[in-house]
Amino acid sequence: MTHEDYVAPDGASISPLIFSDPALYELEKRRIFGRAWLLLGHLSQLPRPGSFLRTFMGEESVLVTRDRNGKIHAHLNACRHRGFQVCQEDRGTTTRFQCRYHGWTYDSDGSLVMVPGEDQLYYSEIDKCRWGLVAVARVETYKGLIFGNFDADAPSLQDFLGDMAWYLDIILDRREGGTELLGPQRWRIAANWKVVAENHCGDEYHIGFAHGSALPPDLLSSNRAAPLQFAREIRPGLGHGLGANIFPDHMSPRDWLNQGPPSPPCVLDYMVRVYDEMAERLGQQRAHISLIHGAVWPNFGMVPIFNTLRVIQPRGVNEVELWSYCVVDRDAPPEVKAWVSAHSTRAFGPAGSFEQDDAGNWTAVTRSSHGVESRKHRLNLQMGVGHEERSDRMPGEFGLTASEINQRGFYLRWMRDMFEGACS
Amino acid sequence: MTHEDYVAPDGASISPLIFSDPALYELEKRRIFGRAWLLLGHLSQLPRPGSFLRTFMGEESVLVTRDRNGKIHAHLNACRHRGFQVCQEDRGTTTRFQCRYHGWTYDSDGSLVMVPGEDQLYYSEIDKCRWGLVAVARVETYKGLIFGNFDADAPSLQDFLGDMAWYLDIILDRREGGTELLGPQRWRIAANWKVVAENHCGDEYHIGFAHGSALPPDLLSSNRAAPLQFAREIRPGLGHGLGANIFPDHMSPRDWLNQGPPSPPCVLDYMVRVYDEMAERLGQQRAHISLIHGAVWPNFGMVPIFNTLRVIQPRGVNEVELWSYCVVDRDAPPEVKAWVSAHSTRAFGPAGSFEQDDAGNWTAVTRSSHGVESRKHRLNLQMGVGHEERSDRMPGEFGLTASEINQRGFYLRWMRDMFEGACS
Amino acid sequence: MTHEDYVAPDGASISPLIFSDPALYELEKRRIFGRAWLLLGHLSQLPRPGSFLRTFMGEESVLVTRDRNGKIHAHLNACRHRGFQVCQEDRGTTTRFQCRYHGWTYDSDGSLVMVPGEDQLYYSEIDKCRWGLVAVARVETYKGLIFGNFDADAPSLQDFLGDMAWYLDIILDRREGGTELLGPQRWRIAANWKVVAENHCGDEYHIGFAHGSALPPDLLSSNRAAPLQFAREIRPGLGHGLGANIFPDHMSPRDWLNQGPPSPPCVLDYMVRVYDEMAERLGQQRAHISLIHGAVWPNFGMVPIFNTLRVIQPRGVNEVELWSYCVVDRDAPPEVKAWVSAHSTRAFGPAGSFEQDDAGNWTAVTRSSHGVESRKHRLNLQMGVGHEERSDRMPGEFGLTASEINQRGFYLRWMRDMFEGACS
Amino acid sequence: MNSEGMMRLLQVQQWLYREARLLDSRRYDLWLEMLDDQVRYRVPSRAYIRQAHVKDFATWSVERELECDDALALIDDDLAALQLRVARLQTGMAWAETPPSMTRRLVSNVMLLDSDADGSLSVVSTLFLAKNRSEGRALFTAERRDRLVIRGDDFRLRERFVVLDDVVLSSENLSQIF
Amino acid sequence: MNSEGMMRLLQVQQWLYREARLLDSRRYDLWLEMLDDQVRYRVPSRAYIRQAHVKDFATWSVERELECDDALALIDDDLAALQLRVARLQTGMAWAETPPSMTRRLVSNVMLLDSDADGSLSVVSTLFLAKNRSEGRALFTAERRDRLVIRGDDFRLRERFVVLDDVVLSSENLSQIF
Amino acid sequence: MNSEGMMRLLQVQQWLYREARLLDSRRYDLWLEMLDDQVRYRVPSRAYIRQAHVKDFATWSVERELECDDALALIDDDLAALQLRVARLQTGMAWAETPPSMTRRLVSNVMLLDSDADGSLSVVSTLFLAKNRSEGRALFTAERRDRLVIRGDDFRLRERFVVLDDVVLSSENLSQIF
Ligand code: FES
Ligand code: FES
Ligand code: FES
Ligand SMILES: [Fe+3]
Ligand SMILES: [Fe+3]
Ligand SMILES: [Fe+3]
Repeated sequence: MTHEDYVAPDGASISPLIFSDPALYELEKRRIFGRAWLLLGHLSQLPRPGSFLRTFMGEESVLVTRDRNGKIHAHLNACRHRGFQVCQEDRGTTTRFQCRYHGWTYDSDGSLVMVPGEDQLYYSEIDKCRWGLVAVARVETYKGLIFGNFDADAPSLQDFLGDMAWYLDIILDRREGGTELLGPQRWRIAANWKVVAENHCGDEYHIGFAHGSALPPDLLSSNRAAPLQFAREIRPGLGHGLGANIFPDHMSPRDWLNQGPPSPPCVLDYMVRVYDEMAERLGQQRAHISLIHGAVWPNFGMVPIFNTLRVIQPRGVNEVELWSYCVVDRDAPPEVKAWVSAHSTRAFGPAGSFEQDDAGNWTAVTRSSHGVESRKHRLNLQMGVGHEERSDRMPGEFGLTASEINQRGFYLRWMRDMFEGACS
Repeated sequence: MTHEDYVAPDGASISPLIFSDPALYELEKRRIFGRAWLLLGHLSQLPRPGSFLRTFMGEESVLVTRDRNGKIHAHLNACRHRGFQVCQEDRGTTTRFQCRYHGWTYDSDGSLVMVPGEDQLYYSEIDKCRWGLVAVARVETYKGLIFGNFDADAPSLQDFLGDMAWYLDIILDRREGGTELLGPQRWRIAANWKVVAENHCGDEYHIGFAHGSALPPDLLSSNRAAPLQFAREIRPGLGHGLGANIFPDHMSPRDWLNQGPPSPPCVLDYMVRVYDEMAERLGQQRAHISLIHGAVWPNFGMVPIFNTLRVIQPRGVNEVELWSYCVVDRDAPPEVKAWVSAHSTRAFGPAGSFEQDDAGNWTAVTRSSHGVESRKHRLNLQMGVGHEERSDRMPGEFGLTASEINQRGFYLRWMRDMFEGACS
Repeated sequence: MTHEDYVAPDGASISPLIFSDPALYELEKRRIFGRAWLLLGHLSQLPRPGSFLRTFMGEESVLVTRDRNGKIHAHLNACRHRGFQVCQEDRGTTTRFQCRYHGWTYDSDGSLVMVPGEDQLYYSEIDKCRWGLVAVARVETYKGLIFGNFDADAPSLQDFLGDMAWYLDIILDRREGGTELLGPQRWRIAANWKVVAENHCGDEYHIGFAHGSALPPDLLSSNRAAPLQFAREIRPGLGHGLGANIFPDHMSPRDWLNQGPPSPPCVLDYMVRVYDEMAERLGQQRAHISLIHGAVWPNFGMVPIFNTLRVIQPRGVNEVELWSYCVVDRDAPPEVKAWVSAHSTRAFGPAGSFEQDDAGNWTAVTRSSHGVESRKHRLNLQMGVGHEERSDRMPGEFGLTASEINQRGFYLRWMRDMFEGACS
Repeated sequence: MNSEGMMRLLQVQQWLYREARLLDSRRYDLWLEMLDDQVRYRVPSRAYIRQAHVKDFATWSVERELECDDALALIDDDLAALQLRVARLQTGMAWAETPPSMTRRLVSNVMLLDSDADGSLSVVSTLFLAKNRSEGRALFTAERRDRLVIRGDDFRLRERFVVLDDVVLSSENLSQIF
Repeated sequence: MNSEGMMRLLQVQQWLYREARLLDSRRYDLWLEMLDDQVRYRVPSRAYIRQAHVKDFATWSVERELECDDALALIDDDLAALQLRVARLQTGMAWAETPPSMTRRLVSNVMLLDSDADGSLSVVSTLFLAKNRSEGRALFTAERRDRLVIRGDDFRLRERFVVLDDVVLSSENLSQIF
Repeated sequence: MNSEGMMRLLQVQQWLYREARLLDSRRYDLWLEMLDDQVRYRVPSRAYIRQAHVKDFATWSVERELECDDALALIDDDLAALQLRVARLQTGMAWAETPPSMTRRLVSNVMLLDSDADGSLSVVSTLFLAKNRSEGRALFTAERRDRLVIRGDDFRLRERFVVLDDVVLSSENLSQIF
């Protein structure tokens, strides 16, 4: 099998090999995680000078800081002397990262500010300017979210997001005050990262079966293959994907809010108020869109219908660490925030009624992909192929309530990044 | 070292490398486990339409079913959509295997019978006939035992067994009603599969030492290198092997039964009765043969003297999962079955007085095979080389009570399958 | 990156890749551990004929014996029949190593003395002389320490030690009766062996920071980068390294003993008496030297200031097993031995106030070396480069109190052994 | 501890053992009956947060590592939520527990911290939970801080706060009750 | 539970602890003395069997996963068989225990289920057993269902049924007593 | 066992639980207060030593595998050494515990072996200790042999001897108290 066979030209079938080949994973580290914009966190997590958090880009430990002047930085969390991780905590406040091994000390802007014995032992011959922490080549933010990119020549974050930004605003920009993140919850799943990512990116199809235990019975009894009446799969391009309810113009927010699971009056009232603000900020069309699921290429997933954003951190070819956050409007009243986070964590996260069952799907698909016999057969991604549509009111291409339009987009982007004009 | 050096041309020495090289193991998956007839189970385990069991062929999860019409099938246990294992249990009864991820549903004959959203979401464009479960290319039975083979071009099961069948009948065909299987017991051992398989195939030599704690003291005091007076190693060819007591014509069953460990009268009486039936069915010669140990190439081991059959499931280059069954005559009285299974499990299986000590042998040999220094030296399989004999009453070649005739046959078959005219 | 870039020509920078590349580790097994003199133990551990101990050379299990005639042997701990480890204990007394699998039996000099069924089953065709245990090619001792070497063409142990011997004598030869070993303590650390070895070989720099919790506060308040006033790093060459206090001629032992942590009078008195004996045996200069740390290439580390010797047993590219011994003068009074071993184990060993913190350094450095981004940047070993000095009173080259002179020597030796004129 | 206190301690212990056995036997229906109407059941997330000074061991507390309330817990349930959790298992589509996990709970170190004026009991215990599935085994250790209310000869669980000892869970989900 | 019941419970607990300590100390000879002549000692295999309906938690029982009696158990011993098991260790050729494993048993969740008319006691307990050898560590969790007969101030084991929580044992053998 | 003995047993058990909780809560300062001035705290190394004959189970003893006293223990501390161990943690540079490990101790199988004439108590217990750090989890099992002296209603630890079940420790250090 040559690499051209990994993903069919139309994306409608793939080889299981891409979930299980360790050599491909090594290549992904460089060609995917070494080039894409990766989610690092949210400005609200770094409230003041000296705030820091530790996260990962691919498998690299990364230190994200707000320096004394309020500027955001991201650096490899590795001392330049021998590589010791200068930061050992998930978060906190400090402006001084002293390496524990020999005491080299870095400022929160990454510069090397102190080397023990610099004059005597190093004979004043060490050029401290050359030995600061290694900066992540690019750091940019989009409406509160902080992204990093190892590739100095990458397109801008805005260009990278493309039309996905138009949809992301529905979560991130619907209110003046923006959003904040709670969490993360973190757990390990023995699955290839792409299996998890494609699910977030485009899989509305699984909801009726995989999540049959969590859905209200009346939804189930109707049409289990496509339980969500107004839902569409939307492919904004560039490997991103999402699914959303697009409510008809004639509906008002109370109409659709009453169709979902019951919320307390304070939440309902809040949602209606948000609708008005959103309509003003983003226009009528976007105010009528409610995001269900989605993923920003390559590994930033989300289930906005339950207010969760997550990073699918790869941990080898067979494992991921899921970092799951709850996103809330910063200026929402406390009782709304409390309800939203409880509601979110009862559905998503490791103990959620939905997500409990997802892990088993992802590990099972990953396991199958290892069999030499199983690998001889291609997986089927043909749902809706050739039936993509466009709209003059919204960017991107559209599939039905359930469609594999987005998975195809995801794997075609993967092919492009992995094998087109690649030389690193 | 080239591959010609792995096994000496006469089989009398091998390189430890073949127990520890991961690349060889990858090749074995295709050239050994992708081509041989592998034991899947026994018809008695699938008593009625809808009965199913889950097992492995090499490392592939395989679903064995009896369909609505009573026909036996074996399929890869992997949904054609994304590969999810459609069966998650060891056994049971159903005619409907619904994938949990998105609900594709297969019949017990492997055909895809339901795809959610087939008309709407797939625009009726999915050809369900093309997307049934992947059938194991060949499934055949031999006197109750079910075998599968991934290779459509493999010889028939009968040809594959060759002269081994003549000896297998002594267990499988001695009574009209045939046999049934109890179990399996299952456990993991950190050993290369060939170390375990060669032991079953030909190792009578180890009994006196490795099993010194389990043998009756009088046996031990006589001749520990060859404690079994009437035993011979028998090589039926094609990589199969066995050891058996061949009792002289003048002996009667009570003569030899009284030499073994004491059994209760009901069992003794039963054995004598079986002797008569066996003599009638298989002839006098075979009625005088009692199988001690053996193995059908590549990984179906047995210790018939303690009524156990087992599959040595490979789990990577360094590990096996042993699936150990107890085989009993189907029409034996309940008290005989009860005694046989208790007797069997006290000797073999993870807590057996014999098998407790075997695991340590296999793991120790496997560990040694990893050392770069140890690997420079060849292992010795010379016992009885050049002294093989033939008989005009029984098929195959013969060694003494203990001999490495069968191990040599095993590794020569391995060489042939791995390196002769291979191209897959 | 070609292999020339692994270590800079002057040793002042290295690539983290050498800590994490599995292929390099495979090569190290042959080119480092297959050729160097490796510490096996101490004569005091084999007090009488039949005494044995089990240890490792690299990852090979090795059996060290004193035979019936008192001669020391080292053999691969692997039966020649199938490779079973003939010795399963850490130590004991026996002259008969009987393999448990089939009973082949070896004498404590390694010769095969008994093969069950030799005459009957093997037709007297087995040449027992050819099938003794595989001897470690070379075994030599240096002042009580036993070393082995797999390479028959290696230089003598004395040549291999070179000028390091002059310093080792300060521990091993200061008293007429020599030394003995207590222990080992054994534990696993997820670190590449070189990270651990370079630390022993040359890292005085880390003491003030990594061990800040274990140092007396007054030491800390002075100069944390170089807390030891009289210490020098010494590079005797050939990849060996050490650090030592070199006390000025005018000082007397009580002067420097009073500077260390307080010892009970019996120990202090003993040390002063040892000084006299040492001065007589080794001369005034060496009696004024007190070894702090050191390592004999490649993996025999020591912290003589706390009386510990250790072997850094590699266990794959990412792990070591540390075997840590306490070395004491054989003829020291019991109360001195008791104090020394308690004092030693409170500082070094897995629960020691110093060594508790070391493991984290080594695992952190090893982890960083796996990142594809981290690996793009070189580690800094420039401390004191170009400032090496010589002395006319002591062999080797000298650095300041802290210097990376020895780490550079260590990695340059590594380069030479790995890539110069190598062909095995 | 007087003999009355001893008796109470043993009763609580036996109650916790009974609870564990019901859960290991998958009798979630009977377990629900052990809960008080007002029950609150929480499992916080846990994180490593930079510590400023360390001299005083009182500042080394486990509490500062726990994320609950204003942060994002792993579980924060009331009775209705727990009932839903159990009802889910009965739908026949709760795949994470199909076939059901083989679990085993060791409850140890049971201590009665105090009794409130309202007669409720504050109990801490240590839990070791092994959860086996064909995919592998997950091991959990935790401290459980319970408040029990007395109902005649029996107790009801009013509050449970579970301090798991993991920052990143090594289990693919939390499909079981602690 | 009255104070007599409490005393009995503690006695049984101490008896189980003593047993565990004898086994961890490899005093198999003394352990044999704790057995009743009629002892039956069983460890069933365990399997995943397809469940038809799931609404009633009573059908989720562990029992349906256990393979014993008509199926193939892992251990099914009477006194003679247990004595042989111990005698084997004394032959000097019981390699699986040479050198002997380092084992540790935690016995927890001890409950007295009932006392029979004949005075025998039905006891359940939870076992956590760690078995260390140089090759690695095996961990077992299990419920043990025992029947003890009373002999004066002491007990004898009449019946033990061990529910291991493994389908595929991750241990290379079962060379120890549960 | 009479009811007095029972009470004593439960008191000792609660004392051990309290100790475990202090250690898991990192209150090393309060833990030091549980020690007697004369305390001796030892953790021997363990090794496989060839056994000559095996017929008598009394020769299978764990003792012969333990290396202490004349050999090299893992820990051999008196009060001053233990105080130093704790003081180290307060320096702000005890990196092995920065951030602090998440530990959990299960104390089980508590038995009173005897009371001495001087009123001190000989207690054995089984310890299961899980130590989690971001790098991974270390599990320890051990028997602890303690001697407690009675101080009014309370106890002080006079002697502890910890039999770890490892020959090669799988933990990168022993930064915690057993
Ligand atoms: S590794 Fe950071 S100072 Fe040495
Ligand atoms: S994986 Fe089976 S239906 Fe999707
Ligand atoms: S392996 Fe040693 S005698 Fe066979
Ligand atoms: Fe889902
Ligand atoms: Fe055997
Ligand atoms: Fe150090």
